[in-house]
Amino acid sequence: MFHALVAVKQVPDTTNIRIDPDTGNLVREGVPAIMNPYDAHALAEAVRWKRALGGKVTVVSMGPASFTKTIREAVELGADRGVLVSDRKFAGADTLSTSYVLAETIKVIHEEDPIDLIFFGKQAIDGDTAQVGPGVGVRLDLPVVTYAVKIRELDLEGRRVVVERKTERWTEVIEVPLPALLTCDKEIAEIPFAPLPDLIRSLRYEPEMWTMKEGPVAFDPAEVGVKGSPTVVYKMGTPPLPEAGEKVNTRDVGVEAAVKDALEKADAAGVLGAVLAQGPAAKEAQL
Amino acid sequence: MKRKDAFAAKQLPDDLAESLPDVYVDDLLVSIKYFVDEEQTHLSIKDDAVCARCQDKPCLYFCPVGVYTLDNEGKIQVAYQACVECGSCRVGCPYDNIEWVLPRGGFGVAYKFG
Amino acid sequence: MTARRFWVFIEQEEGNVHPVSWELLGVARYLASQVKEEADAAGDEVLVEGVLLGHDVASIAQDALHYGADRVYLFDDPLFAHYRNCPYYKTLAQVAKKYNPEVFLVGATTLGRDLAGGIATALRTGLTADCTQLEMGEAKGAKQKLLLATRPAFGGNILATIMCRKHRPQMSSVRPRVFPMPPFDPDAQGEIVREPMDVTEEGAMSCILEFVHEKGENVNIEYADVIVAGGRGLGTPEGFDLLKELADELGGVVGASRPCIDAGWLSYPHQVGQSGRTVRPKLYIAAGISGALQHKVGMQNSDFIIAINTDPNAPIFDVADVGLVGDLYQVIPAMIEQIKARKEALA
Amino acid sequence: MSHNDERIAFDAVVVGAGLAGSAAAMMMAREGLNVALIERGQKPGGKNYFGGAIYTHAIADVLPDFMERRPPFERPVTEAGFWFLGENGMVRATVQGGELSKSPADAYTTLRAPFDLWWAEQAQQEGAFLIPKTTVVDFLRDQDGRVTGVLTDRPQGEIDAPIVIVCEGVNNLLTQKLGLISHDLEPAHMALAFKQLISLPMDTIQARFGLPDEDHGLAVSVLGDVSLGLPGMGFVYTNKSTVSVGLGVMLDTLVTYRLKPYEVLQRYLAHPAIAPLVEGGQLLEYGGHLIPEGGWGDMPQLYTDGALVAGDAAAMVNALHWEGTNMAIIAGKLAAETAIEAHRKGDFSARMLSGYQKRLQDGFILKDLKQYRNFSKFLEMHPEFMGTYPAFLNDALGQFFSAYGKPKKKLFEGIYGALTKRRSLFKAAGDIISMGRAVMGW
Repeated sequence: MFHALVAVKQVPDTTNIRIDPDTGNLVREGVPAIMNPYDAHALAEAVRWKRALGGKVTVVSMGPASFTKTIREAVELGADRGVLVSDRKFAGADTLSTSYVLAETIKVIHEEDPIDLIFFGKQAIDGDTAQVGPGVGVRLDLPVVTYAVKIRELDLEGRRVVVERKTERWTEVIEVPLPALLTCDKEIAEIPFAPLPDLIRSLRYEPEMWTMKEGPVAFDPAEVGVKGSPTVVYKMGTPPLPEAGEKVNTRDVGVEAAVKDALEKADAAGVLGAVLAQGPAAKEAQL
Repeated sequence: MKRKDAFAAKQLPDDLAESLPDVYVDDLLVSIKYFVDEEQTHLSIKDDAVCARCQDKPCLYFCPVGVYTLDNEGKIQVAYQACVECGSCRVGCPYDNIEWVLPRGGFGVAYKFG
Repeated sequence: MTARRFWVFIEQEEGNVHPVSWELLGVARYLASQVKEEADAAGDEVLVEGVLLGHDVASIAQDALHYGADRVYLFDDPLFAHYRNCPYYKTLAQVAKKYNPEVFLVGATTLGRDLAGGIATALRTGLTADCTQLEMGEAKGAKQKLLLATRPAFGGNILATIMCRKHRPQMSSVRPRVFPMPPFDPDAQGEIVREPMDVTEEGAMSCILEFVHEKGENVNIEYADVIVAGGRGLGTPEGFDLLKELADELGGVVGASRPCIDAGWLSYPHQVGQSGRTVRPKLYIAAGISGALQHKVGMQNSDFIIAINTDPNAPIFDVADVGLVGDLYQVIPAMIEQIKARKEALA
Repeated sequence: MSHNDERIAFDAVVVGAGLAGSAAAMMMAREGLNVALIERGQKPGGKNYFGGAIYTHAIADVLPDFMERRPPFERPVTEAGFWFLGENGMVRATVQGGELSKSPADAYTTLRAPFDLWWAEQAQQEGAFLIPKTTVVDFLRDQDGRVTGVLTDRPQGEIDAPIVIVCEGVNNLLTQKLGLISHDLEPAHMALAFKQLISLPMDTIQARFGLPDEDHGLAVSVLGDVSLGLPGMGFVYTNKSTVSVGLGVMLDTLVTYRLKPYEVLQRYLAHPAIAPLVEGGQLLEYGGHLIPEGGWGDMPQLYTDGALVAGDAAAMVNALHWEGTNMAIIAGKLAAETAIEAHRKGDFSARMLSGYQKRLQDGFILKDLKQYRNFSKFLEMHPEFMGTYPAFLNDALGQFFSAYGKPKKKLFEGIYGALTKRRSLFKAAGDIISMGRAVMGW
């Protein structure tokens, strides 16, 4: 029997973020909260293997009670059990502290029901740090494979998994012993359109809620929340607006003249001459 | 069955036509939240030949989010991702040439304010 | 006298150094200069140092000195021939514990991001990922200047500046191409320190079976000098053929905005923007790209930007040095002809 | 865990968690029925877009203690009426105080996404089971063709129910599938409404719209230059810290004149009388939605064996008064009462369900719709209400309030001339009669 654990995060949909022009603050009103898309793909892969091998998928998330929505969504996508680790004291946690809370939680789940494979998304779209997954791997002393795009082989008997991970240069095929931790890119699996019975089950599902006081994990208060976080925000701001250059309408001056003018300006800025002089060599100079 | 002559194009008086500003519709679309169904479209042209014969191609204009555009070969492109599911194209196409269904559950426009 | 060490991880694979490593040596030198006065007053020494892991990479260590490192710590062993998460992070955490650097910078490449989180967690210190600005600055209550690491968040809509008050090293992963390359100093002197290693193959917890190279062209858009990028305004995927022609004339590569990638017109490595690559070419030509924020953040640091769009209100014009309002199918061919003419004139 | 063999069954299915649907689900759940409320959006409200304001009389009808449940209203409507836009200026004809100063107010400006979500939550509190992210695509039927449930677009997506209340909204494809209406929507009977939601500081809204505080709000219909004189009507609603500015234009007009809605809207927003009101505001959301303005003439049959139809799907909209939300709520409620009675009697036949029609006739909905049945045709026939008269009003009042140093007789001649150059007095008189016919049912 296969036991997969998937860590999920609920995030504001960053495609819809807006900044208050007066205060420079993030306006969260009306911004939908969604399951981090990379996590959803990772979950889909975990569920796929569960269905192939038999077993179960446990989902863990750290966050406020509103994250129940995302745990339910995980159940809709095929998770069997959902644990939400939630406490006011966790607020303000940076990646180091978050990886502590998740690692401690996963240890407890593992003791009661040994885990074969842990799945993370490659990063969360709100923070984009890509650190919590590897951090949990280090804390649990597990092999970590980041940017996983495919699980080639999952051998429960032989206690090994063969994973394809994509880097800027190539795709690496890597074998690691189980249990292991993967952080997954979207290509790992398509998110299925859940059958109606699964959706209905998820709507009725109540996640387990573990806090500092209630629940089976003994968290060290010095490691959680702001106290357990080495980094702090110094300031927040909005990116400066670049200055716009000249705009020429080709209808007014003619295409030839407009292009000529543009190239002359590029030349004057010193970019064109360098480029033309280098010619084809420029390409080889690149990696 | 719709009659084509019911849609015979009319011209606005010049001064009114000129009073309409150019609007870059993408600037408006960024304000709309969508859950885009990457796997299937809910809008399509039934028969490209019908569009090719359509003189006025009003869909290029009346769609409130500019879903319909012409490509370089003069073929209608359907950017279903931007659709707000109002139904205007289904009702307004003079030739009933748009296959229009609702997006799959959970997909499509998701107004934040309404 | 204590040493204030500014560390840079020198990233290499198969003997090829990722240029971000040199960029970071430049940044580290800049940061070191910001604490010079403070350090002089306290009688401290300020050092820029590189850390290099690999097999038969001594010449790279030498290069690091030319790019500005005062010293390079070198781990040269077959075990490090290929990058692997576990042996690398454990080794780097250990050597960091030994020398206690003040700042530790890693390139925000796939390799660097894989690695940085491991080191930081092992050292139980703070890490700011994917930074685009770095400064040493004063912070309330801090005796010494702290690393102020600025990174875009929430899809590039805000910039957050993060600091790490007590824990050391102060770690950052830094995006390639946001900082300039430092000059190569052929006369640079420095020290290469070979470090003993403590990791075994058994402890590596992984085994690389093979490397699969992508078929087709190997796009390295981040380091291209010229990028000719297309957007939805091309109308059809064939439009890229024309852009390719111009890119070839300029010795550059073709890029694309997200809608084109989503539509499958071009493969992902060509994507420029927040969810794609950050680029900083000498010349960036944007054809039929509207200029959504997510695209602009990926290319606005280009040295010179020419934008072509039929829509005079397209936001791409806000970041362009020259904006051409018109049909790209007229403008690009004209550009190709004029470039050809210029090249002939040069020859 | 396999659910494959179990059939999913409810006492009733409501299609669409909008105003009609959630009202129907609320009523049925309150009576103890096991109700599935199916919504195709991520959550209720996500597909809905309106001006707009919500009328409280209908809400109170379903939920007498609604104010204690903290509905996400924006502002009470304390000033309402018409603005007539000329080319450069406007004439305002609004009313405030009196009937509009009651509490709770007769109407509140509202945004649909939060409101519909709240409205559906009230149904859930009564025990209705909300199934979001699921699109109903067809019906289940027995061998005699009677509706016995719905088919959704999800795998294993069948739901059994002896009664289905269809509140699918304006694009009534399911209603058409039931055979309750023989034709698809008519462009000439549909308005395409589109608006921008613009954020402004609360104080700025109060200052610009002459509202004493955040407990005062404005809701106006805007005529004239707003729609280029073509059949259509604009609107402005003040919300707490946003303003809803948009317009509805008949779809056939947009089609035949090949108008881009967002250009028409931008022109409206740039109008000299409107621009200062929204200046410096930030676009929060743009969107569009069809309104079935055909009214009475476009109404489908409202019931069949095992199914009822309510809300926009049944063209329950009063175009002149921008009413539709209240009708939807009441119709949802009446459909629910009919379904409850059907359950009591164990009879879901069309005959039994025809009680829905009777209930509607006893209330205001069908009466109003019948009375206004000629209104949309009226606008079609008399575009001058959109162009000529608003322009005239602007000219006339503009002249009246300008000194000019002319004798008063001349002034009135000028005003008279401003009208007659646009339309003969005879025709003007005729227009008024037609308007009366359309609105008052003369």
